[in-house]
Parts: sequence; structure tokens; C-alpha cells
Amino acid sequence: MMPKKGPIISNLRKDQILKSLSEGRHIDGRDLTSQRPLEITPGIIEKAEGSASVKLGGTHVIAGVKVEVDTPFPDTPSEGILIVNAEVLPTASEYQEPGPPDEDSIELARVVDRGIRESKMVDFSKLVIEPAKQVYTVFVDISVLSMDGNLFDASSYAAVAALMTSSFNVYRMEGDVPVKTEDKMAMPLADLAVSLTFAKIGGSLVIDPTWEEEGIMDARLTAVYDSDGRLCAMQKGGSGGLKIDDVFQVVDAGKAKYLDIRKKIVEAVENAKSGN
Amino acid sequence: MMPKKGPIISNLRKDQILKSLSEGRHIDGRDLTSQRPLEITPGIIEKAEGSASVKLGGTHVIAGVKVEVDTPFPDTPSEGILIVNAEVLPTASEYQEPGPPDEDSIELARVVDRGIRESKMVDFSKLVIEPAKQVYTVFVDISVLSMDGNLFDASSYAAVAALMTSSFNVYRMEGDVPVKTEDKMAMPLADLAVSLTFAKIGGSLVIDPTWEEEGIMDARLTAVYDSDGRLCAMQKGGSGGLKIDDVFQVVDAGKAKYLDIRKKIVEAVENAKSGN
Amino acid sequence: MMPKKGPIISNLRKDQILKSLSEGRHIDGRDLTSQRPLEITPGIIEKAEGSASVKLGGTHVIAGVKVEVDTPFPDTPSEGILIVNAEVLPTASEYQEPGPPDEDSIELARVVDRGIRESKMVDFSKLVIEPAKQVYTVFVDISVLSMDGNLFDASSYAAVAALMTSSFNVYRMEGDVPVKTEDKMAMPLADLAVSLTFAKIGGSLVIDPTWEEEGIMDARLTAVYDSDGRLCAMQKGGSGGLKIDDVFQVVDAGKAKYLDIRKKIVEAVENAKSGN
Amino acid sequence: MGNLIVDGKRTDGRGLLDLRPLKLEAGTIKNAAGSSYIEHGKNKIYVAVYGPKDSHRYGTSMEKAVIRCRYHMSPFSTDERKSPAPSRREIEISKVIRDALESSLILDEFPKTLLDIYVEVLQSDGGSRSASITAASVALADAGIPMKDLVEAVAVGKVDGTLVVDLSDKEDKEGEVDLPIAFLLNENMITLLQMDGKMTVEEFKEAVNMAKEAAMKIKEKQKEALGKKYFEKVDEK
Amino acid sequence: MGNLIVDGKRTDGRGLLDLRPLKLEAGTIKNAAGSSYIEHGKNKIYVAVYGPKDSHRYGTSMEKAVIRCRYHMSPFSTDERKSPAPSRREIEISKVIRDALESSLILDEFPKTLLDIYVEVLQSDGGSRSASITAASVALADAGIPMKDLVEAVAVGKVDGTLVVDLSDKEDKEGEVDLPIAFLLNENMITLLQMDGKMTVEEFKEAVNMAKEAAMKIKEKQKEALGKKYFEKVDEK
Amino acid sequence: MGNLIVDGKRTDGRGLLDLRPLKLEAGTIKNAAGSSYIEHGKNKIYVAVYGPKDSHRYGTSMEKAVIRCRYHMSPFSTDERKSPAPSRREIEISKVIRDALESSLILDEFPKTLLDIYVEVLQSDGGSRSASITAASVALADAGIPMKDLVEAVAVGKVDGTLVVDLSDKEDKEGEVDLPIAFLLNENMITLLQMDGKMTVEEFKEAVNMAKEAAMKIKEKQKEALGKKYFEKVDEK
Repeated sequence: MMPKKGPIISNLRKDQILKSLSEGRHIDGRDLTSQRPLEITPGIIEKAEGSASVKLGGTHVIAGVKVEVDTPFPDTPSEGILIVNAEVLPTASEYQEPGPPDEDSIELARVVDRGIRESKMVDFSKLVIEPAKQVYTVFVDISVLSMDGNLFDASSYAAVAALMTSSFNVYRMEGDVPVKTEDKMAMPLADLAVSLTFAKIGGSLVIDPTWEEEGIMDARLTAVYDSDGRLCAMQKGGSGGLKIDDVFQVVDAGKAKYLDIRKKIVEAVENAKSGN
Repeated sequence: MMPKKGPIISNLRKDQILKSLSEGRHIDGRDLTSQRPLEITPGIIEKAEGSASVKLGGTHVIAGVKVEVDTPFPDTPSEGILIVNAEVLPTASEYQEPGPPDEDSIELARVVDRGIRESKMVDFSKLVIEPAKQVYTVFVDISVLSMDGNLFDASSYAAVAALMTSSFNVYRMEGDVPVKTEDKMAMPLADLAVSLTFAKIGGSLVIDPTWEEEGIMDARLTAVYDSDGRLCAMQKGGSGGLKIDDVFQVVDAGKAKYLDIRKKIVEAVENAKSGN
Repeated sequence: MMPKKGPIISNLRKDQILKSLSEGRHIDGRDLTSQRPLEITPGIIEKAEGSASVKLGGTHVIAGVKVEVDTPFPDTPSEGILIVNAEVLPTASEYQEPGPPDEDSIELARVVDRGIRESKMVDFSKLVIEPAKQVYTVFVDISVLSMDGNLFDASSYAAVAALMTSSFNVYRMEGDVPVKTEDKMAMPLADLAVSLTFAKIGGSLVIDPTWEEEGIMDARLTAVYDSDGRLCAMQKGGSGGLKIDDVFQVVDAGKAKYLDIRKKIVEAVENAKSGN
Repeated sequence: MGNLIVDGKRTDGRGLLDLRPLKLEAGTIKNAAGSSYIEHGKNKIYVAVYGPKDSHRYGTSMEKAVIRCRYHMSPFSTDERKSPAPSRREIEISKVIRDALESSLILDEFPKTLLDIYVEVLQSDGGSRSASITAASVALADAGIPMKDLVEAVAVGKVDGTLVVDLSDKEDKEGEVDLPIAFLLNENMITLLQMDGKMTVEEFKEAVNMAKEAAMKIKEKQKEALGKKYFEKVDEK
Repeated sequence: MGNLIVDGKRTDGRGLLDLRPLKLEAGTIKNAAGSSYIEHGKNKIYVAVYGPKDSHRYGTSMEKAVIRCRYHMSPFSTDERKSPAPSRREIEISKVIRDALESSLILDEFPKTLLDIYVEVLQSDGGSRSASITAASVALADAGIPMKDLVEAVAVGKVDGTLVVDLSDKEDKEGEVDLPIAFLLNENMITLLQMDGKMTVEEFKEAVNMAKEAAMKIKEKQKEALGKKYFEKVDEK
Repeated sequence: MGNLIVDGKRTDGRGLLDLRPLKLEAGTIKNAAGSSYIEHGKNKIYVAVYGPKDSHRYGTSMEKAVIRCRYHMSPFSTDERKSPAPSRREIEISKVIRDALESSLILDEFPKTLLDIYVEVLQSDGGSRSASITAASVALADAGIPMKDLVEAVAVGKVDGTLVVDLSDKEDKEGEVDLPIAFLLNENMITLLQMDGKMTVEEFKEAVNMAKEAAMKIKEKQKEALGKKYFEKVDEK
């Protein structure tokens, strides 16, 4: 309903950030088109069917995948189910109260969900045990441990890497009852979604904003690209607007950048798999 | 638990209202036994199985009917189910906070429900697909868009008119499974409930109180009549009491009045039906 | 999350209590190893399958047992189910707000549950209608009407006495459906759990603390004994610590005392049964 | 219709105008400002009153004490176990009980305070809201809240086409009309009135008059309970 | 893919750039500071604005009015009955609507106040969030909240491989892309932008330009609605 | 009973008194006043401490900081997915953890403040409440909260009739007794004690003494973690 309180940035600090940006640098020294250090570690939760820890600067996110069986939705009898949840934990900052997911956590979960769903990354047709009777339900749960801005990208990378390293027990129908077998199957994947978030701060358009930068930004734009560089999900955030030209600049900049990130995700996943 | 805050009526305004009433007029000019202008428009929500908009002076209420299938209650295996919900929307006044239904919304829903149920208006025995297995569940949802007093009558008229113009898809059992057919049936009706609300303000007993009048009334009494003029549901409201003689006067006044309202409802319904 | 506000004990009163304890007496005159008057009345709720009222000094608790049928948990297909709930009612004190169970009510329910469960008092293997299909679910609901300290023991005695006087309708499977018969069975019992609570206040270790004493205690320790004097559940409470020697002293003192209480429970139950 | 009244007697042996057994006690809960216990038929109900206490909460008034009321049923109070969360029925009854009691009280001595009335139904039978009001009025008197008069409530109904006083559970469920009413007798006032079921306007008026007679009997029980508490206190000295 | 566009016409007979019928009214709710009603396709939506009102609540600001927004669907607004409790979808849409409107408003005249925007969807169709924004901006103007410009929103999409304006429900569900956008036209600003489905960067840019054209048409409807209310008021005198 | 201990070795190869592998880190969460991370067996738990911060909330004290504690399990932390809403078990554990830590802290320097302890269990194994306490005490020290001593916790239990230290998940579920205990060693104090299952008073006393020995080992790990953070900080200069 109501925007959440965040950190108050002093006018002095604000001026420092804006001056730095006007000189072509984030306040942490990066140039405007560089992400902060990105560390992707899949497989950290052994009890989950898939998992990944992502650190993006001071932001730290864990995604875990659990697979259950359930009846399919009536209108998609031959498709599995994906459910994405996110909780910005009260560990993440002093402004985060414990309780049911607030609007920020819900938006975060829904944007990550759309990136995965609309990129057609998960092949839902292969998550079926028996059509109209039993399908796999894939839960992707995101726990934000530490908050330092750009939760959308960090959470998206964590969810994507967790899915890419997921495998789970196959079920077989015995009469009307799904029975767990010892066979394992890997998560059926058909694409890879790469999220990129930009912020408009003062006159500058910058990638991967920190929490301080988000505190003084006009607006934010997240664009998600599939493996072919097509847009598959977008979300504008923040209480300000974006010039139409800014929006066009963002989608071009994202297209120029997404392959770099894609490579980092793929490498982290391959390292984790070969480490097994 | 606790009474809700409403508008504060200044002493000056209060005196004006009382003076007007003592002279035989509501503050809006009506005489004490006249309702405000009543506008009943059935059929405004095409996606609902039945619907009606009711404007009663400045009060505006929408009722919508949806029909689903479900298992019957164990103690009434051969009867359909009626569920009435009401939400006084935060659009209705500045005193209405968004959130789950408060005690006023719950009382409103339950009084409308009792009027419909106890008048035996809906013939539940005809809402059965297969006894003990599947019956129709009739949801009547009431959205109060605008608040200007006497929600009980406005909501009751809206619910009644929505039911009278409802029709829904017939289900047929195939084995144990209810299957929707293209056939339509009209809501099975056996009577018509007419709600009338009076308020005791100062020494006066008046019909159809406005919100201002409710703010200074001693007590309120709602009486619901069936087609034969028998009482079928009543509810006293407000933190004050009513003299026994006042109560008797109300039930007599209601009996003298209910046929007028009944006629307005029936006409609105017939107009809507012939308009189709 | 946060400790609940309770009564503020003045320094004068605190000194009085501590002085009395140092002289070997509770402030109400008991010696340190004596419980307050205990009144156990089983069978007060005729509509319940079992019930008991327990008054322990000014503390008054009602426990009621209801038995329903349900599917067993997948990992215990041949065992019935026990569910213990507690609500410290707002009648109990001015500090108790109405609402869903707070952490104190939840802890109370869970400690009573553990005493019953871990003593193996209820024979769950006899609460089975058909293994893996239908079992009895035993609800023990505890309503705390009046609060004067030591809710754990009062609630435990009430729950135990209610279970000991419970009997319920037998169900028989007809095909896949459990059907209620007119036959009655008594709750199958195999042991009897006796709870004893001590508090450390100033330098003294005392049994059955009053609410005032709990307000100034360092810590509390509840120990539950089976019929053979073995410990079967324990719970330390309060924000202070207990010396290891204090803990040892408590378990010894409890073992010396539990048979007295056991006898009172058994007598109350037998009186109630013979009264029938 | 047909077997609830036989030879002028009801299923529990009562005549048409007879009340069920009614037991009332005042001063039953240690910490409360006022309290009571009622057994009426199989109803077993405790009431505790707390306050008036100062409050800065949203919702208090500069002009008088604001009353909060909770009517709640213990999970074991009904034939089928009841979920402990408040049902819509309990929320509505909490409201009408509050409305039934408020006009009996003189609250303008206590601006910016809250007065809490907590009703706990340990066992429910027909007429639990009426029994709650009767008991709550005693608890308010026990708490020393200034009042114009006690409030008493009873359900009248129509059973096998006949008007009867103080409906039992069976009569409530199988009968034609349930009409709970609360009275502030010395003002000839009705402070609660609800009705379910069909009756003519004439029947209704007769039913109200029958309820008033019953309320007078209940008032005697209220006075007794309060007197007994006072008497015993004197006795203890 | 294949049967949503036939001979350049869409399933409801519209051309690729045509809007669905759109009706807008201002001043529809008695108690509100500002209000509106929109019918856009089968969407039927009321908006009420309350405030700015002083508040000491946690969350207000010393610098400006804080906006709260609720987007809510009535239970009968959808094909299947919707639970009245807010869904995650409704919570997200409430947030993006608030974000879409805030930059159009001049709020620093109202420190320590709350401005409430309540959107009630009585019947939902494709593009209900866009219609809500269009209507809410009219309600804010009706409330006299100072603003830089009105905000209007529309969903553009890709259907059978072709870009079309103002998606219907069927096109939204069976098409390839749904792209709702809100504009603050006199600043050439986008204040809401969401996208589902796959399109190239070039298609995206074309779609944004199409949306802008549509927004201009919608703005005319907004002005008409506000003008009509003003005109009628003068008329009444 | 019978196959959890074979030839004096437990199912994971440990001796009766051996701890599972235990790794502790301090200073793991950027924004927190103090934080920690523990791996104990398969438990993986983060703790963040915020405050003491001034608060005017109901529930604060004029005499000391009031502690709030939340123990929470991520949905993927267990074999079956756990609902993210707090269970009754999590609510009880939050309370006993708070009670286990409070007496180690010197809080009277911070009247009218709140001190928040947030425990997030990313993966749970036997003894997660004990590991949480051990880690939370490190986070509190990292936050610079004045304390009498660190607190460490461990579960002792009875398995195949034998007392063992630091129960694994399997031993917890299949064994006879689970007895988690927390110590404030330099005061010879027990600050958490819970027990499930049957044992004699004599066995209980022996188990407490075994737990104390284990706590001393754990305390060394706590000191190492805090020392390492301090050392690395000096190193960075």
C-alpha cells in the first residue's frame, strides 16, 4: 500500500554520489556500465533439489529449489507448475521488519518469476507425471540475507543458477497414486534468462545500482533477455519516470551486456557440476 | 470489538437535524416516512451470474452473484449453499480502512443473509446436482462503493435484485465428477425479502436514515418482510435502546410500507429482463 | 518475538516477597515446598469427550478433549494424532490482549503436549481405525480463565485429568468411509505425566510460584515425571539462568514430590468416575 | 412440525413460559475488575470486565469510556470442535452484546478510557448470546460501573406454531422462529433484538411481551447473585 | 498462432491501432475528495481519492505527501469468483500504480500527510491496470491535487507476430507479448512499464511509440470527463 | 533400539563424546551491527543483530534494552519444503533462544531501546536451536553488546540406551532422549534447558555434565571466530 522506509541519504552524501556519477563513476569506483563483483555459488544447500548463493557487492541472496508433486491447473493439464517466493529477511537491513512478505518482496518474487517463465527457460511440458492427474511443482524460494541494492538481478541469478543445477527424484504413477522412485532427473531447461537492472540517477543512467544509489534514484528499469538477446520481461520501478529515450538506451545497453552475465552464470554452473 | 470511528457531527448541525425532524422532515427535505430516491439497476456485471447496482440517496452498493459447485453440508445433503459476503470498500468514506471485513461489514453480510435465508426466498432444494454429493453454492458478494447511511436496506435490495436476475450453467454428474453443460437455469426463487430500516433520533422515528442521521441516532431497527407481510428477520443496531412501543410502531410502519419497495424491486427486475 | 508486559511489582512488595522467602515462606504463607490448594474437577463440560477444571490458588484453567477422525501422518500410519492448543484468555488478566495465541500460549501448549507425548501416557497405537487410512485425532484445548502464576502445572493437570476421564464414539470403516457407531471407548492410556514447576527467586528455590513471584524470579524450571519417577520432559523459562546445582536440586525435589500430586489427580479422576 | 410440544409440555418437560434452570454467580475471576459466571440450560459462561483504564489508543473518546467486547467460544464448547479463531458469528455477537449493554451504563465519567468485556463460552446451548448479556450485566455491576439498571436477555421463539419462552438448543434448531431480546426494564427499553424465521406482526408483539415477563424473573436471579456476593463478603469479616 | 488477426482485423473487429470503447466519468463517489469511473472494454472500475490528510503515522514524510494505493478486485469481477483477500498480483499492481502516478503529482506542498488512492475493479478485462491508472489520474485531478500532467496508460502487445494496441483479454491470454505502459506525455516520460513475453529490442521500440499515440487519444477522453464535470456543475447553478 | 551405536561408534563414525564438525565466522552481514555464520553438522545458519536502537514502541523498558528474537527456517532448509510462515515450533524456539541469551548480556546501559536478534536457518540438521544460540552469542559479541560471557549450546541425548553428545538428526529422531542445553560457563549457569524423552534423574545429571564439557570446546571455536575477525581487520590496515 505504502512505500517502505529506507535509509536516509544525507544531502552531503547525495552530492558526493551525484558528482561521482557525473564524472562517470559509481560512488564505489566502478564505471557506469560495470556491475559490482558477482560471486555465484550453486549447490550450497544439500537438502534442496537445487540451490545457489549469489553475492553482488554487499547484496547476498540464497535461492533454493524444492520439487513436489501435485495436480495440474485445470487449464494446463499437461504442464508442470512453477511457484516463486521471495522473502527479504530481517537480517538484510534495519528497515526490514519480520512478517509476511511485503509489497517489495512480492514484487521481487513476481519479477523473478516472469523472467523465468516468459523466457521459456523451464520446459513445463517435461514436468508431467500423468497429464491431468499429477505433475511436478517446482518451488523456487529466495532468501535475501543482506541488502545492498539491486535485489532483482541478484535474486534472478540465484534462481536461474539454482534451477540449472537442480535434479530431483522421478515419480511414477501406480494406479492413481504418484510413487517416488530412486531415479533422478535434471530440471528440464530450454533457455536461460539474464536480468539486467539500470537506474536513472540525476542525469545518469547506470547499471547495477547500490542501495545508496537506489535511495536517491528517479527510477529503475529491469530488462530480462533470453539466450538470443530478445527481451522477455521488463519492470520499471521507483516513484519517478523515465524519458522514452532513456528507456530505449537501457534496452540497447542491456543487449550489449547480457552475454557477459550469461557467461558468468554458465561458468559458475559448470564449475559446480564438474565439482560434483 | 470496538466501535469504529465515524464522522463527527457538530452540535450546530445536530441541532439543525433534530429541529428538522421535530418539524416532520428529514434534513434532506423528505417527510419522515419517505425513502430517499432509489435506483435499482440489475445486470451491470456481465461476468457475474447475476448482479445489481443500487443507489439509495448517496449510498451506492453493487451486489454480484457467482455460482460454483461443491459438496453439501453433511446435515443438509439435499440443499444448495448460500454464502453472503460484504465489504465496505475504502472508496466509501475516509473512515473506512482497507483490510479484512470489520465487524460492521460482517454484521451487514449476516443481516442480508438472514433476510434472504429466513424469507425462504431461495429454494435450496432445487440447487442440488446429486444429493449428498454435489450441490450449487451461491455466492452473493456485496461491494459498498459509497457510504451515505442505511447500508442494510441498500445491500439487501442489491442482493435480492441480483438473485432475481441470476441464471447459471447447469452441471450434470458424470460418475463422481460434476461436468458443466451449456444449459442455463434461472435461480430458483420462492419468495421475495424486503428490508426496511428505521432510526430513533431524538424523539422521532424515521425511515431510511442518512449517514449524518445515523451519527446522532439512538438506535436503528431493521425489519425484513416476506411477500405476505410476515416478519422474517430483524436486527436492532446502535448503542442506545428502543422503547417497546417504538419497536411496535416500527413493525407496523414497515408492514404499511413494504409493498411499495417490493414493487420497485419487481419493476426494476422486469425492466432488466425485458431489456435483454 | 518480544517478551510480554506483565504486572509491575513495586520495590516495596518485591522486598516483602524476598524477605518472606528468605524466612522459608511464600508470601502467601506456604512453606517453600508446598503447592497452593489444588482443586481438580473432571467432567464439567458435558459436550466434550473429556474435560477438567483445575484451580491452583488463583489460577483457573479448563481443558477439554474432542476426538475426530482423520488420515494419519504418512510417517506414522499406525498411530493416532494428538494436538494440544492453549489460549490464555483475555479474562485471565488485564495484560492479556485478545487475538491469536502469543508466544506464551504457544510455549504453554507445546510443553503440556511434550509432557503427555513423551511420558507415553496416551497409547497412540490404539487410536487407529484402519492403518494408513483413518485414525483418531485427539484435540486437547486449554482455556486459561484466570491467571495467578504456574500455568504450566495447572494446564498439565487439567489436560491429564481430562484425558483420563475421556471416552468417545468408536468409528468403523465401511469401505473407505469411517462411520460413527454408538459404541464408546475410553481413551487408551499407558502412563500418567506429572508436571512440577520450580522458580529461582533471589537465593531461594521454590515450588509452584505465584504470578507475583514469577514477576521477580530469575528463572523457572518445569520437570515432568512418569509413573516410575523418570524425567520425561523439561523446560527452563525466564530470562535468567540457573546454576547447575540448582537444576540438580530441582530434579531431586521433583522426584520427592511427584507421587503426592499423582495421587491427587488419580483421586479426582476416580471420584468423578464413581460420581457418574 | 409436530413433536416439540406435546400436551402443553416441551421436550424437556417445561411449560411454554418456563425458563430453563439458571444459576448466576458474581466475582468469579481473581484479576478482573468485575466478573460473573452463568449456567443457563447447558450454557456455561464466564464474563470478566477490565477497566475503565486510561488509553491513548486510536478510537477512545473525549466524552466517555469506549467499550470493547469479545464473545468467544472455547474449542470444546460445541458438539463439533470449534476452531479457536473468531468466526463471523462470534464477531457479530460481540457487536450486538456491546450494543445491548452500552445504554445501561453511565460512561461519561470516564473520558479517554477503555472498558473491556470478555465473554468466554465454555459450553454453548440455545440462547448463549442472551445468557452472555445477562451475565455480563452482573459483571459490570460487580465492577462498580455506574448503571441505570441491569440488563437481562432471553430468547423467545415459535415452536410447532406456538410461542414459547427461553428456547432450548433443540427448539432453536428445529423450531420456526428465534427471537433473542434484551431489556433495560426500568426504562421499558429493548437494547438487543434479533430475529430469524417467520411470524406475523401480531405474533411478534405477543412474543416481546412474553420475553419481558421472563426478563423480570431473570432480573431477580441477577440481584440474588450480586446480593450473595455482598452478603458473603460481609460474612467473611 | 494464427487466428487472432484475420485480414488486418482483430477478433473484436478492431484494426491494429484501434482502442476498445472507452468511457470516463469524474466525480462519481459522494464522500471522496476526488473520484472517477472508467469503462474500458469490459473493465468497469471506480477510483476514489481521499486526502491529503494529516497523519502522525509511521511512514509519513516531512517533505511531501505520502501516497498509499490499493488496487482491488471485487469477488464477482472475474470469470471464476475471486477471493476477497488481496492476492499477490493485486499487491504488486497496487505498487506499480502508485509508482506510475507519483511523478505526475506535486506533493511537497503537503508534508506529513497521506494521500489515499483506492481502485475498485468491479469487472476486469484485459488491461485493467492500465485502465486503473487512466481513471486514477482523473480522480486525482478531480481532487484538485496539483499535477504536472495527467497520466494515461495502455497495453500494447504482440499477437500472431504483429504489434497491436490495447489488448483485449483474449489477446492478452493467447498472444505473445503484453506490454502495459503509462505516460506523462508533456514530459515525454514513461511512468509504468512492464512486459511479459518475447520480442526483439526493435519491436519493443516500435511498440512504445504505438503506445504513445494511443495515450494521446486517451488523454482527450480524460480531459472530456473533467470538462464535463466542470461544465455540468456550472450548468447546475 | 540397537543399531545407532556399534562398537562404541555412532552412525557417522563419531565417538560418544565427539562433536560434529563445527565452523564459525563473525561479521558476515554488511548492514548488521553484528553478525555470524555457523555450520554445525549440516546446519547452516546466519545470525544478524541490529540495535540497540531507540524506540517508543509499546513494550520497551525504562530499565534496559528489550530483546526481540526471531528464529526462522528458509523454505528449502528441510527435507520437505517448509511453509515460510512461522510455525508454532519456530515461535517457541524464538522465545527460548531469547531467554537463553538475555542473562549473558548487560542491558541496563540501554534503556528504551530494542535489540533485535534474527536467526535464519538456511539448512537444518539435528541441534539447530543449539547451533543458533552458539552463533547468536558470537553475533552479539561482534555487535559490541556488553556481556558477562559467551553462551554456547549443545544437545546431549540418549541413543540405544547410551548417553551421547551433540545429537545428529538421525539420533534425534530415532533415539530416546533429546536434551538441548545452553551454558554461561564462567557463572556455571544453564540458560536453556529442554528435554524430550525418558531418562532417570541420575542419567540426567550425567548428561548435563557431558554437555558442559562439550560447551567448553565450542567456546574455543567462538573465541577463534571473533579473534579471526579482529585479526583480519588489523591485517587489512
